[in-house]
Amino acid sequence: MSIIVRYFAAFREAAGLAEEHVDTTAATPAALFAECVARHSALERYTASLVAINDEMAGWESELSDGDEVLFFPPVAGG
Amino acid sequence: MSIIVRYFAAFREAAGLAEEHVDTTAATPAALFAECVARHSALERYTASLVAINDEMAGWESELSDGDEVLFFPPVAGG
Amino acid sequence: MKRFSVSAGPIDPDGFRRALVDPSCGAYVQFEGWVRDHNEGQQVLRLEYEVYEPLAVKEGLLIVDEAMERFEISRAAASHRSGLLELTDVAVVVGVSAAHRGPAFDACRYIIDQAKLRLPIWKKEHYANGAAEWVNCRHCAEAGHAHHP
Amino acid sequence: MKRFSVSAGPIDPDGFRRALVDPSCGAYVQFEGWVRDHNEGQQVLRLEYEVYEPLAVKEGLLIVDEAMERFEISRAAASHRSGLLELTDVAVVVGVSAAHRGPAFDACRYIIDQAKLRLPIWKKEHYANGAAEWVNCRHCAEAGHAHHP
Repeated sequence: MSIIVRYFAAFREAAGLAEEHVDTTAATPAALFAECVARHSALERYTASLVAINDEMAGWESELSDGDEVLFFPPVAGG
Repeated sequence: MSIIVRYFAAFREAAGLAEEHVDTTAATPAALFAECVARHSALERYTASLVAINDEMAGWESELSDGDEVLFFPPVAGG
Repeated sequence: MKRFSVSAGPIDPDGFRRALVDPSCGAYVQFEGWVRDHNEGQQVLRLEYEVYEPLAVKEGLLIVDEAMERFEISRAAASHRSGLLELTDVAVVVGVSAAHRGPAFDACRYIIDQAKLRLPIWKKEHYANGAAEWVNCRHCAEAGHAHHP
Repeated sequence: MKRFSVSAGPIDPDGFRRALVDPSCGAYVQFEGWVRDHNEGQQVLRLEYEVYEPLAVKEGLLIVDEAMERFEISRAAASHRSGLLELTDVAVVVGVSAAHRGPAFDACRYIIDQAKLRLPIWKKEHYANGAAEWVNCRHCAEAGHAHHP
């Protein structure tokens, strides 16, 4: 299926891009992120992060659907 | 011994005066206050209060000395 | 700025916070006590604070110093009104700046809690029905501290 | 006033508190996060906040609503900066007014704690030595929440 992946802040700088369109069989954000790390090894050093699907916060084991926009957030640091 | 007694806020209104000079054998603020209640019965209804001697917060069982100024504070309500 | 003061005129909460700005601090907590329009079912029109200033200032400074010792904070101050106050007027303000927010919250709360228990300040409420009453601090009475015998 | 907003320009903390004044409230607590001049031994010159606004606003509103439900408070709001900030600039402000001070303190702390954990906002520190780094929230990493596998 076709997924849009978006990277923010440190993830964007590590991946070297803000967004990519991928064809994947990954069923969950966790599996999808593992594929992203395989493509962009600099993503690997991050140990805690959040994921959103279509602008809703989501779990790493949520189910992905064709056309989803998946947002990978590095550890947040507001305030 | 000779003591100056000062009343504040509700105590002043209950006693009907702000200050009085008393001759007493009361050894402590607690004993002194009991004498004050005997003179000004409207003081009796107050169940919690603070005492200061010569502008220092003090305990109800502190020792009084001749010439002390004793301040009786009704329950405080700052803020 | 004085670490504790009694103010006969209006308190300026914004001027207060500006005086506590510190470039080494990442957190600032300010508490304000406002005159509210009701208490124990009565409609309040205005308040009057009586302050025994010599001891209020001494005890207020002591409370702020205790907070500086107990918590990892950089600056702290408090100010309390005396006299007649209208609805929404600021009756008391406490400000604390610190490197981190935990100690700033804890110290601010410590100062206002202690101030309410220990400062020789009394509040008279003026009600819509024309009556006026000195307000007992019920919590203090319940806590049973410093009861006279 | 919006209960949560992202602000591209300077935050006005005094205007913020004025919008939360309520005659039924006796207590007001305001938290401010300031840009401080050091972090982990490095001298900080300025900060940059990246905010993913669609989700930050949605999650920010949710956090304030949670606070309104959990605590006995009357009004609450928060605002977070985006973009470039200088030392002592206000990065975030949270204000809570309530009848009594306990819930005002608790709700204010709840909102800032949750905001730091949940809002998609990232901080880049610019140091005196010319370097710049995205700051990891060590506490979040330690708390182990929402780790990717």
